[in-house]
Amino acid sequence: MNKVIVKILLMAFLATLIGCSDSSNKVKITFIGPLTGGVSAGGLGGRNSAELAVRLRNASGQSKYSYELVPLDDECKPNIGVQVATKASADPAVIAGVTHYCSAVAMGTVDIYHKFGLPVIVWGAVLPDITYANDYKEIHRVNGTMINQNEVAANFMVERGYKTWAVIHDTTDYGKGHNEYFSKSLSPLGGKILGTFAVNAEQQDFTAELTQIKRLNPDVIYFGGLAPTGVRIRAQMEKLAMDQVFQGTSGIVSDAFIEGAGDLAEGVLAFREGAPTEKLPGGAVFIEKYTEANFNEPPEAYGAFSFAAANLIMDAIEKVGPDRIAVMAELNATNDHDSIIGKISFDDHGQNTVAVITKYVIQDGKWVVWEDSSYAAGAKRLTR
Amino acid sequence: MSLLSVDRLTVSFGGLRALDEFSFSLSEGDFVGLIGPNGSGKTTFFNALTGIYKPQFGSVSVDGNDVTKASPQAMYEVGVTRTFQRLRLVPSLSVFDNLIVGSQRGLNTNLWWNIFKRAGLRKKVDEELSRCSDLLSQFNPRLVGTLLSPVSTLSMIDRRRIEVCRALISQPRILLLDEPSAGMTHEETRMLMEDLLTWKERSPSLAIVLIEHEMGVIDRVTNRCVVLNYGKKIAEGEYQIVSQDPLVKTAYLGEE
Amino acid sequence: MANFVKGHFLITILATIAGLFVYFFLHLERSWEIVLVVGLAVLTMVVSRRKNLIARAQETCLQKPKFSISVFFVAAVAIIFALRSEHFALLMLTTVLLYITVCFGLTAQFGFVGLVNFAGIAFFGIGAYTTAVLYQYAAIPDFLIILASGLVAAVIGSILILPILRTKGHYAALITIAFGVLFRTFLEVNDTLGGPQGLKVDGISVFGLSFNENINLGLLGTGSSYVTYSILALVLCLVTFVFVRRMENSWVGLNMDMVRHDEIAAASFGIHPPSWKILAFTLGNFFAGLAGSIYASMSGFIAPASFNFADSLVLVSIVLLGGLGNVFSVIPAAFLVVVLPEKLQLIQEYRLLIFGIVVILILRFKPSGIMPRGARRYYPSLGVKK
Amino acid sequence: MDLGFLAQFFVNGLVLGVIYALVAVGFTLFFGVLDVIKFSHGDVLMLGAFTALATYLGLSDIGVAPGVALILVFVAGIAGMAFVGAIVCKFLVLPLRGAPQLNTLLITLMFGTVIRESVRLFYPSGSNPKPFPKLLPDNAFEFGNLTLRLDSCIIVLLGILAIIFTQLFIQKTKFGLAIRAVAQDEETARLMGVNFKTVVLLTFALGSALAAVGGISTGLYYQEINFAMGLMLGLIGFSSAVLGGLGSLYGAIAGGFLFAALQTVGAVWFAVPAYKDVFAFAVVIMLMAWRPTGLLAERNEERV
Repeated sequence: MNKVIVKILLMAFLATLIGCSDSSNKVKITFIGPLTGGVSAGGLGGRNSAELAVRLRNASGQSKYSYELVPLDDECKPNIGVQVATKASADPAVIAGVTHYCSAVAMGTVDIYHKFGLPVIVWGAVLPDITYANDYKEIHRVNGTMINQNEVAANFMVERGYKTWAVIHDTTDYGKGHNEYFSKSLSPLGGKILGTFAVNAEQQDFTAELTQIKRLNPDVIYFGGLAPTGVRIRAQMEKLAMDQVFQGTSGIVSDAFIEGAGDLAEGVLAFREGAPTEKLPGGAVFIEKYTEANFNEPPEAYGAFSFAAANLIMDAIEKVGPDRIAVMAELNATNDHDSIIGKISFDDHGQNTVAVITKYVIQDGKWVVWEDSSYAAGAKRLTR
Repeated sequence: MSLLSVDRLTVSFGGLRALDEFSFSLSEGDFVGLIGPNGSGKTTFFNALTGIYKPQFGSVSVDGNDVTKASPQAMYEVGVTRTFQRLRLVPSLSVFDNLIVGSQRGLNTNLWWNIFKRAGLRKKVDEELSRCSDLLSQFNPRLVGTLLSPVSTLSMIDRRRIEVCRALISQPRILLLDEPSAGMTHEETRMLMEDLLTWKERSPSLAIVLIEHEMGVIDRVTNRCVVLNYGKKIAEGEYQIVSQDPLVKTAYLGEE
Repeated sequence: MANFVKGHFLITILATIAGLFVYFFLHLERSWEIVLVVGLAVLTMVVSRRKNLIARAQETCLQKPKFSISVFFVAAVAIIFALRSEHFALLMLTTVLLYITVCFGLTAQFGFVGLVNFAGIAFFGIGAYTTAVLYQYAAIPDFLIILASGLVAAVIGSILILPILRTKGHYAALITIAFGVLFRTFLEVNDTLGGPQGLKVDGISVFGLSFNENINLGLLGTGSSYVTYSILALVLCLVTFVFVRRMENSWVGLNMDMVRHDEIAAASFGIHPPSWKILAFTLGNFFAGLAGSIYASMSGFIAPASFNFADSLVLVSIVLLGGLGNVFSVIPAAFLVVVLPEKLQLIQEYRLLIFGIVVILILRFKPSGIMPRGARRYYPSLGVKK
Repeated sequence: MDLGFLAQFFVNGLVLGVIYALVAVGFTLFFGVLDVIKFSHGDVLMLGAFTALATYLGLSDIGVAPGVALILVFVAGIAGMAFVGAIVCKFLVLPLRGAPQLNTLLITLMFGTVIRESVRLFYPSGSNPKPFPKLLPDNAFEFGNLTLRLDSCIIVLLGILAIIFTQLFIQKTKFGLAIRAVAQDEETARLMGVNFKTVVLLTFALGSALAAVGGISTGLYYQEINFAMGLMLGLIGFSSAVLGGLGSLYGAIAGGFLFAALQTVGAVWFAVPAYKDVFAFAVVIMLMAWRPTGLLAERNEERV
């Protein structure tokens, strides 16, 4: 019987211990993106940028609150994304979130944010449905959607005289979305899609698909998917001596693609909404601060958006206080808000309008804006 | 009509005839010894009889009903049970669990009944418990106390006893004992045979076939014996007579 | 009489202690607190093992199964209410309860009849996908959807029965491994089932009670929507527990054990091994399907990536870590394997690594698991000296 | 479909088949001597590829010529994995003899997880796919619609050579004889003076070295490796070995090529080539129902 009493005393001790847990006065903001896995480069760049925004804000000495960034890893997998989104949303200390690089993940999590009433700003995912499929007031987005991206892409490619395409997409909502919007933009311009191939992002061997594409002999291979899959497809095209132009989407605009594909990356095209970071209104300052902060990873293509989203949230909290509902209302009312990516205005679906689409080509191991490249100047030629 | 009759039973593995046109018959109350050198087909015969091996040729009948191609389960149903040369008890299960498996025919294994009729199950378990302890106490009263302990805690001879009891509890008509003395001392073998003879006295209609290497045992307990060599029957009769058979001597006893 | 009271008292105390541990384990957030709770739990285990308290406690509970089960059930409900506003803790609790349910089924397959199923998560997934599809296309009561999900898992599992019965050992292991991979690949390439993107699933509502809304708990205020799910999972878990335990402690369990240990001896005593294998396999998959169904509507979203081969491994490891065949042991093992890595942010990134190392160590040095299986007890007082 | 494309599919399948066969031979060797499945095999393959990559990066830093680097890369991968294989055998597989077979399967599965996670966590940004250096000449020959690349041919040749070497080693050397003796009957082999433990360790080293060859070949072929590549290759290698019949060397080779053939047929047959794995694994299950102990293995009756 004694032992039982000892145990009860122990439990009571533990209970008191827990009663004394301190409560911090920090305002928590979550960051969700892929921190591990094939597309982690983009996610880490985004996290660093959001972290930078929080650090600068805390160091400025002018903010009412002290902020803390809670970074969570969605691994670019919808199911993991739903888990961490639930975790973040379920924590009452988290006021808002800078969330998602992968469209596939964002499509899964928007319901969670809506259910728990957590206002979030998407910083990288480009599928239109994320903001437009539902009328969720919690969801906002600072970057543009893939619609404009594909319009520009289709126009540009047709202008350059390409006539036939084969489409490979990774079957996620992201890949399917690109497939849909690109075909839509292409058909009025007279371009023809000879074949569409759904692949699995984790697939290793693409020779079967590529052999079939080789038979169709299109001018261009359009790839709707992310960098790791893109690298494999580009490398295996070489196995089959295919000289098609490789046209990617915003999902491959990442240093990881160049690192993975090596020499084969030369001449790969891709399109992305928003100006290149260094050409953004606040781009120079951002790059300077980012370099000063000495992060291990580069900001990558969407770092500036993540930075802007974090700042937008902190501005709202400064104004209305750390309360989810108030912050959500404040974010919805965003109009002509100054940021490093230019003026941010949300439409009634929380979507920022981003007019500029940038065309990229890989030249000498770098993503170069088309207009500045030797290809545009005629010094270099694409494979077809 | 004989209880069991086996006619020209043949079992072969690839080209090897492990059992070659073996004929044999058994009446109620018989106690037959099955002897022969290693690999002469004794265990193969048991396996063929209990449906584990399917014979290529020949026939087996029990009470005149053909059971040549019957499954092990069907052979159990007609009352043929056996022990194994290498013990086939489950060491981690209790003595009771091991024994009661022999009683399979009398157990209700319907899932619904087992899950929802717990009172009925409990009554049945108690019945079977007392049946098992009765059986054990006939064999060796000391064993009754071990009824709920795992078999792994028992000595070799006790495990042999349990295996024989498992066969007996099914109330067989034909009992096949595959070298029960393997791994035991002379004294232990003697004790086990005593137990067996005591049991046999009480149920005189039980027919037993015993595979055994110790000729003393065969001599003492059986009333007939069959000698196998290379899968063929080379002699049959009382041990004293058979053991003088020159064929048997050369093949088995190694004498000139 | 005194003994009787003492027994009940002891069980209540046990349930309270276990309940408090689970509550704090789920409630606390900081790593050092979690480490403290787990350390304390391990300490309690070690001390009580030295004094042979665990065996005595288990014995006491086994003798009064109905009372123990109701007390532990009440303790579990108390935990759920204590956590009523903590969404994430409840989500984890529900997940653990569902995993435990699947592992009960796996115990019947692996622990009783000896069929190792490396596709456990696939059957869980079949249940989840059935639920998702039925919600979308069929207008049948939600309660029936759960049941149907279990049935579909069992029916699809029956495709594997023929190959599994014909093969043994590693060859049989290959069948389930191949099926697990096949299932996941199929989901990924199959567009109508959402492909790698996955499917959204509506929440359950039974008799007008929507499981996805926060619920009013009267005096206790508003509870998280997960309260209802965790209670549903708890009930499912309890029912399967009682079912599997009763099955173990009956002629069915006996025959299954015989089939696992020695098919030839079993057959020689009239047992038909294939029937028992089919029964255990189908039943286990049915349980997995039921659990998968609730999981799908609780998480609101399912994707092929949730049903990886690695997840099947986690399930098999839970069964082995606890102690193969011991139905109770699944419970602590599942808590450790599922919740601990979630809780320890420190080790989160290293969780699979640490998990792998722990399983290796246990298999190497304590192959019978943390709570080895005890003897069969056909009824509570069997073998108790009167 | 014209002949050139069919030939192209055939060539693609051939390369896959060689890699699968290399993995499957390992499985069958381990099973032959110890009746165990070492499921960390696929991850050992991945580790072999990473070891090779790290070696290459180290070598190129100090400016070693690519030709020399190629040889050293193979040496490092093979030696490293042979060592890992022996270690796994000594500390995880041999001590578990006597325990249920599935425990060995699980412990090695878990060890595979440990290797995989370690590479992910401790190799510099190990969760990202890594470009593998192009060390083989990549001249391409065009025959109509068939493109034959020299590096693919070299990889096929190399794999076949490795398998032939293994076969000769087992058939012609004293050690091979010892391996066969142990595989036949452990007790007798011991009695005849075979050092059982050494033979088993050597067999595991040999099998794992083959996995390293497989891993490096995969890297050279796809020019990309990642920490998770071993999981699927291990599963496929295991399936191939079982399909052929565990313990049979020819069975493993046949199984490897059969699996690659199934995938290729699946890819040509279905409108969505991604169904090829579903198809291949479904056929594996069906074949197992038809031949429960594999296509080439003897049926052994259980002793009663």
